[in-house]
Amino acid sequence: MTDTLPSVENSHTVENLLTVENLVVEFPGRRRRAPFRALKGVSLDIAPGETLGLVGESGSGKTTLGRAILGLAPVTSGSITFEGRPLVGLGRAQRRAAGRDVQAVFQDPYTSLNPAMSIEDILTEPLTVQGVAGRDARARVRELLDAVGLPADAGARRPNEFSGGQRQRVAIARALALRPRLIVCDEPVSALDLSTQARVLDLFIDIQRRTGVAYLFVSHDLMVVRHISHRIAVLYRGEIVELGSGEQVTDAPEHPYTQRLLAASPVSDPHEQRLRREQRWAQAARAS
Amino acid sequence: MQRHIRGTAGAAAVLLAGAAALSGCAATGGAVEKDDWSSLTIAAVAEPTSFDPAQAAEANFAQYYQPVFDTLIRRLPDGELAPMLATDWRLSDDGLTATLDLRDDVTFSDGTAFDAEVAELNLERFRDSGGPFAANLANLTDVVVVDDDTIRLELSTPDPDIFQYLGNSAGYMASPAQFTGDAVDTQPIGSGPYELDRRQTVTGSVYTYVKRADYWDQDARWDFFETLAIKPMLDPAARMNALRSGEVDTGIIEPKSIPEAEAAGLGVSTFQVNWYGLAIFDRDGTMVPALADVRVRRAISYAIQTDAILDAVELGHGETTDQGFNTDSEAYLPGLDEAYTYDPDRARKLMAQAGYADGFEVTMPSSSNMDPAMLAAVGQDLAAIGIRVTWREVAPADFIPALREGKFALSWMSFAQPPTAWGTVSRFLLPTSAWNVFKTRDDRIEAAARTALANLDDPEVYDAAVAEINRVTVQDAWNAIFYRVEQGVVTRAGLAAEGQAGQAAPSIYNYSVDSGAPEDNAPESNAPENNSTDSNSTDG
Amino acid sequence: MWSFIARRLAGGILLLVVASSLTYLLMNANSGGIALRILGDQATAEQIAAKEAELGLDRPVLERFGEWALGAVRGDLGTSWFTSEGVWHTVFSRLPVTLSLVVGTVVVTTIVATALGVLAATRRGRVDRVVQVLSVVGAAAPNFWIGLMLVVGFALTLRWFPATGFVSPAVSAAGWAASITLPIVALALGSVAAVTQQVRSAFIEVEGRDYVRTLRSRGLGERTVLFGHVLRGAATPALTVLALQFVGLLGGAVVVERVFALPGLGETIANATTSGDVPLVMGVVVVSVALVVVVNLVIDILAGWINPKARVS
Amino acid sequence: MSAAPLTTAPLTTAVLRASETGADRSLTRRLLRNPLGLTAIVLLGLIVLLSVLAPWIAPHDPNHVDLAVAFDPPSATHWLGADSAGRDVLSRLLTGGRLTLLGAAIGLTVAVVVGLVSGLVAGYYGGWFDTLSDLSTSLVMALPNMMILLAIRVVVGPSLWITMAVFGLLISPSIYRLVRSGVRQVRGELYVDAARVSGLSDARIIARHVLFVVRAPIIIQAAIIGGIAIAIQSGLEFLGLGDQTVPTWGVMLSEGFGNLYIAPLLILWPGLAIALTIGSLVLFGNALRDALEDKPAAPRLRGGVARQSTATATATATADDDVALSVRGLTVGYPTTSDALKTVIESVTFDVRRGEILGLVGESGSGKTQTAWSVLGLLPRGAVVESGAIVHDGVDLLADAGRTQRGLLGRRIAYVPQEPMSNLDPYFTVGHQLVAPMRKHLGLGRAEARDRATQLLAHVGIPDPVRTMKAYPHEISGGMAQRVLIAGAVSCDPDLIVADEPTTALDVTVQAEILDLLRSLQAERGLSMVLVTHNFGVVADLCDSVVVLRGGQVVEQGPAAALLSAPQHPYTRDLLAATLDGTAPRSVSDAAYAELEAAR
Repeated sequence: MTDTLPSVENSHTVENLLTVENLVVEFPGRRRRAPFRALKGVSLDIAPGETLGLVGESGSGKTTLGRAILGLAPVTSGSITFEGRPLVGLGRAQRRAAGRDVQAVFQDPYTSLNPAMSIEDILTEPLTVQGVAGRDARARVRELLDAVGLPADAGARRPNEFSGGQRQRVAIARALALRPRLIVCDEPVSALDLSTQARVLDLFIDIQRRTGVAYLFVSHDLMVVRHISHRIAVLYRGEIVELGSGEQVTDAPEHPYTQRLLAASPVSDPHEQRLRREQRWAQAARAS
Repeated sequence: MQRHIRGTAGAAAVLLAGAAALSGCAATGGAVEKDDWSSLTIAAVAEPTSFDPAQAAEANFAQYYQPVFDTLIRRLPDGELAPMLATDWRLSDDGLTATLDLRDDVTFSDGTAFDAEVAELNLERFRDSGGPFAANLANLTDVVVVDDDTIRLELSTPDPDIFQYLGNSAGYMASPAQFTGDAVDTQPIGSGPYELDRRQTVTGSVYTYVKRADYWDQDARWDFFETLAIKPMLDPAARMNALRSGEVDTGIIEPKSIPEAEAAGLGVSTFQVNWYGLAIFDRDGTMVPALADVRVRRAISYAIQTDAILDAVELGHGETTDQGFNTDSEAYLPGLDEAYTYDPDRARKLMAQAGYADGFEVTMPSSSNMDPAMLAAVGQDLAAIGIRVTWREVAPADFIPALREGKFALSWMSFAQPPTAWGTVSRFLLPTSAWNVFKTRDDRIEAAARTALANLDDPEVYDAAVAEINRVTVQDAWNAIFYRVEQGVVTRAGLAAEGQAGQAAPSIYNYSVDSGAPEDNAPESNAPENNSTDSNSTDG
Repeated sequence: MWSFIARRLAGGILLLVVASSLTYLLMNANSGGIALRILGDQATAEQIAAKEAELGLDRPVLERFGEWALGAVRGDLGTSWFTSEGVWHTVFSRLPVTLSLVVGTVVVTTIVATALGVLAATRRGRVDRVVQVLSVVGAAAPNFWIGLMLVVGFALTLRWFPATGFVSPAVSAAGWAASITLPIVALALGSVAAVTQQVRSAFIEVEGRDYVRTLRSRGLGERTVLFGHVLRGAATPALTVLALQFVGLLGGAVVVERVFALPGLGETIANATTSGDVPLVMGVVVVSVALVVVVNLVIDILAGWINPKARVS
Repeated sequence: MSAAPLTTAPLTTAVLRASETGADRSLTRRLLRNPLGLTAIVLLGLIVLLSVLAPWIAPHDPNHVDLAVAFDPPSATHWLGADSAGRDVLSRLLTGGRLTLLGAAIGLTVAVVVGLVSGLVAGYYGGWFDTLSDLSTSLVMALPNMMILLAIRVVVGPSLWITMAVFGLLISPSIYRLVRSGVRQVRGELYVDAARVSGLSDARIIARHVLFVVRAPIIIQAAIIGGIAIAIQSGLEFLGLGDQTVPTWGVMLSEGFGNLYIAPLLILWPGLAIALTIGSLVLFGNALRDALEDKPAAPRLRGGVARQSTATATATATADDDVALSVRGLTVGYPTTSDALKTVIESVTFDVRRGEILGLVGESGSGKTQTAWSVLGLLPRGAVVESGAIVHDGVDLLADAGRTQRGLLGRRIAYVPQEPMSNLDPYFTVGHQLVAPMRKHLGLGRAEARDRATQLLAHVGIPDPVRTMKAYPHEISGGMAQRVLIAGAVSCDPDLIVADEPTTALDVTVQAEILDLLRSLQAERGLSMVLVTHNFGVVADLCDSVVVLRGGQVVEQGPAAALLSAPQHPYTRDLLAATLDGTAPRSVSDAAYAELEAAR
């Protein structure tokens, strides 16, 4: 089914950073029930410096895909290769080494930072793993804080002294600490207020421009994904139903599901929203 | 702050209120009057393991068997022997043949008649069943049925105490129907004044006996009760509480509870049963070489401040002594009560003479059924003459087995003083004695024992021989005996209980309902009687 | 549902097997001196040897355990070494005592702890502080100590209750109630302290849940909301604690049984273990574990009844 | 002693959850600020100190026997009197403390080490070890542990130390379960995922992240276990199963019992020592738990609608017939540790006309939900309406301490909550939750109410209403649950609905359907509605007028169309600008990328 997707061929012209092929993830069923198949053979790829948006509703498997790439979800079959090296089927320690160029920013800025640690500790943690310590580590922390627009004295404080947007900046800084090539962003702005969300998105874009890092940007919000992604994959019940450029997917979706998704996303202009609503009703009428 | 103060203050208040109630209670809450004496409830300190008479234990256990089983001979409270199922008995001059005339009008509660053949069956069964006291009839070679109401016991060796045995467990007569049934352990059938009512009996909680209307001895000189209930109450505090609240009518208590019982308006009578002291088992020095030296053993006797211990631990209820023979036995020598008085200097001198100026190490068992103050005092007194005690805690139930198995050279112990001299000799002093754990031999003792047995018909020679045994054991300090302790029997107003010589708990014949005030001085008399096992140490 | 019960029962049987084998091995690790203890201090060496042979102590432990287990499966738990009485008979004559105590304590605890816990959770303030103090006192005062104070105060001085002993309910219902009142009070103080805390915090937690606000928004009366809904939500954790209390009390009642001279299972097992009465110990363990299995099953079913999510189809 | 010596109440999940967020420094501070906690710590410290120093501060040799002074009452030489052997009670109490605490410490150490290690391994790795340890845990917990202690004692002898070690083993499941559930919870936390992604080894993650979370709960549990250990010790010693040669408090107590009527004070001292120690341990545990749950030390004010000033209310209450709801100068505050109230909404004023949908818009902390709850009278415990008025249909809802307000709830004023799944009582069927209010407010019979509820469910677009009536909340989807909640809200024909972010938790496609449903219900019933939302798209879709809140204050209000197209206040403008509507897709806006694409 990957072959039917229009953009796959294109991406082969550039050296891929990450390639996912026919990925299947199953979670064991409870009490002898059949296992739950969260991903049913997903293929995609990401080029260096590119943002691939992954959009879908709850239960579509979008978070699972991100976690599988990070090594946090079990892979049943299929392959994930990063810069040509496989990430699947490795031991714990090997996986850790292979995955250091893939980092993550998670959804909830309140739980993705250990409340007991100072910001500096949080940021040094990945560094010490790499053997960076002491003065070097502190310098790097200052650099990181600066990069995400936090004051230099933030290091001594704890997460609960920061707002949601600031915490997410810390999380981004942590992801950047190891100078990764790819960051998996799992709904990184959906818990944020509107104005904060916009600023954090701009930060993501800014960082990408400066460092050339690639993003796999997972979100349920088509508008957010459209704003940050070069290409967008639409995930529905564990399968990619549409994958194309941001423009194509959000302005002229081909798959009915994508169309439905687009029509359901409300816009803040009452007039335009009424049009969307009517369009949605028309779709629904056609469907039934 | 306020919140916390209330918290701790609350907790403290509860504690203090409890303590206040407690200190006040000794004075308040007198005993409850009882008008209806158709039933008697006894608190016991032991539980029977079997109702099979051949498996019967003695001392505290006797109360469970006596209601159901008559004995061939009855032991009166003062230790004298009286007729029961046997009307007359006599021993041949050589002490090898005992003849008993039996009653012919007795039936068991199942209707079976009692006769000489039944007696023979019971005696042989007792000898052969391996019960706790089977050894008492070990020398019984044959029981001859002379006629329907006469039997003759043939013995391999003379035994001065044979009639004592027949007044105790060996003399229990059970219906022969029992011996073939399978309820012999749980449903006793005898000729006694009561029957065990199994329906009202909960093992371990209450044993209920109901009066037999057709008991053969309607003229018996003791009081009958419609029902007799015996409740095993192993915890002394619970026993005391049950006595004070009137849930039981009588029971035995420790000497130190006597003031409390008296304050609560209960009648207390006392009599001497046990001696407390250090039993020196390893007199040959197998485990602790120093103990082989008589000077060391004497030093131990001098080292203990027995008077002070008697006062502190038993509140003075007892008499210091150094001999293990009952005051009423043939061997008793008043002078030996003061053979060793507390004299640590002399003790240390003796230790030095024996070459133990620097003392030695010994391991002794400690157990929760020892009074803690006793343990502490003994340890300190021994330490004062250089004997360093390492205490090893032993579970109460393991205490006696551990001693009998020879695991300790020396131990604090509480031993019953059998009413007859021979009881003490045969239990403790001969190489064959069960409690001569390390089988110590002494020619003087063995010779005197032979003399005694050869002169059963000559009291003068016999008494001198057993007295000699007493003198030798005290001189050689076989044990370091502290004192004879007084056993307290508590009764509610209206009830009197006579202590049974040499037996911790009164026999069931010894209770009488008294219309007047509770009796407050009971006999302390002891007479030649059967050997019995002490309550506190043996049965925990 | 049935398969759930069957599964739990199978688990219970496994538990019984493991518990009984462990206990048997443990009890037999130290079987010296038993014959002497049974026979008394006058016994001779030959008598002891004969007794040991009679008890089978001269044969391998596993062989004896196998024999015991075969008997147990057929429902024959043997005969006590020390009282010559059938183990079933002993256990069942003592079970009513302990069950009266334990069930009584659990019932009293449930009622009092629920009332106090709910009161503390809804009133807070002074009531809450009183409950806190009570929980500290209840936990801090040793229950034998409390028992003794109760005896002195209510049995010996006021004479409202008997100081010792157990009256079977078959003999006299009033006597039975009187005989277990003080022991239950002594036991319940600690249980109430523990469970009240649990009810209180569970109640507060549930009351803070979103659906309680929604229920209130529906205009349902405060009583319906608190007792119909919040309490039900708080019941599951409280049930778990109660089940634990039951198990603990089954053995823990021994101390109070001693104070009140109650012939219960606790006293039985305390005496049987110290004396080394293997058949009796095994009998008590088997019956206790079976009881625990049943109680846990009942608690699970109850929890399923309260909480549909925990229900198994 | 707890009645059931070997049981411990499981700690609430709240504690575990709380212990994650409690930073340790402030935790200690909170603990010390709590007078109960401080007292407990001081007492415990004192007890431990005295016990440790016993050999040096005891006035006499604790084992020196002086039978001459046996049972002596307190005197100048023996401050607390002498025991049955004339030993100094005070000295024995101090030495006894040393041994008692040492015994408890042994039990505690075994319990913590065994429980912690097995709990960490089982919780973090799961698998066969988890299954096995869970099995053995339930085995240990199902055994009457007192029996095991007795049996063990027979085998290994009456050593206090071994008994306590076995006790530790027997009680270790309580630590194990705590650690395991803590670890499982933490393992699912995003910061642990982040640490794993950062390349931290498991050992490091356990040490840095997991241990920290379970630390405080373990301390609480340890305090409880310490208390139980002491109680068990004294219980065994009371039964006569202790080690006479190790004079713990329990042995002293047991000796006191033996001489109860000669010297009652002998049971007082060790009893007091035991009670004080266990009591302080329990208090300490409670205080630590309170500190973790971060309960305000100050007594909570009984919350609700105790309006302090009604002056403004009557002055501005409008009698306009067309207005369904009028909020005037509403100010709400919460108590803080100091006596001052922290104001969360201030002088909020707006009107909802009949049949109008009013949007309350704002970011988190703007006070929009607090305003909604005020209208409903469902502010959390402690909240205080400082001033203002809420007038519904001409009636001042706050006039009689909220009684009127409560009377209207469900009948005239209804509520649609934010999170559908957590707003249905999981223990009751959907049907029950719909039927109960209808029977109460409309006086319907059971069957009648059921019929009506079933119809309602059909009406809100639930495909199989009969089956749904019998379903439990966990058996239906979030969208369905929200329909059920909406059905519940309109079930008693209210005229005002307060909907608090009714679609935020839903997927966009479901959100659109729910918005449709609200719209049609509003139209057909002429409902007035207060709709709390942060989403301008939702406002644009549904609302007639809008109130924009920031920091508890109204910044701007007006008709939706006007306000959205021409916001006046800079804050509103910023907010609207932050929506991504109408921005170019990145594939177009990113010039460099567009070139690259073009090159392909």
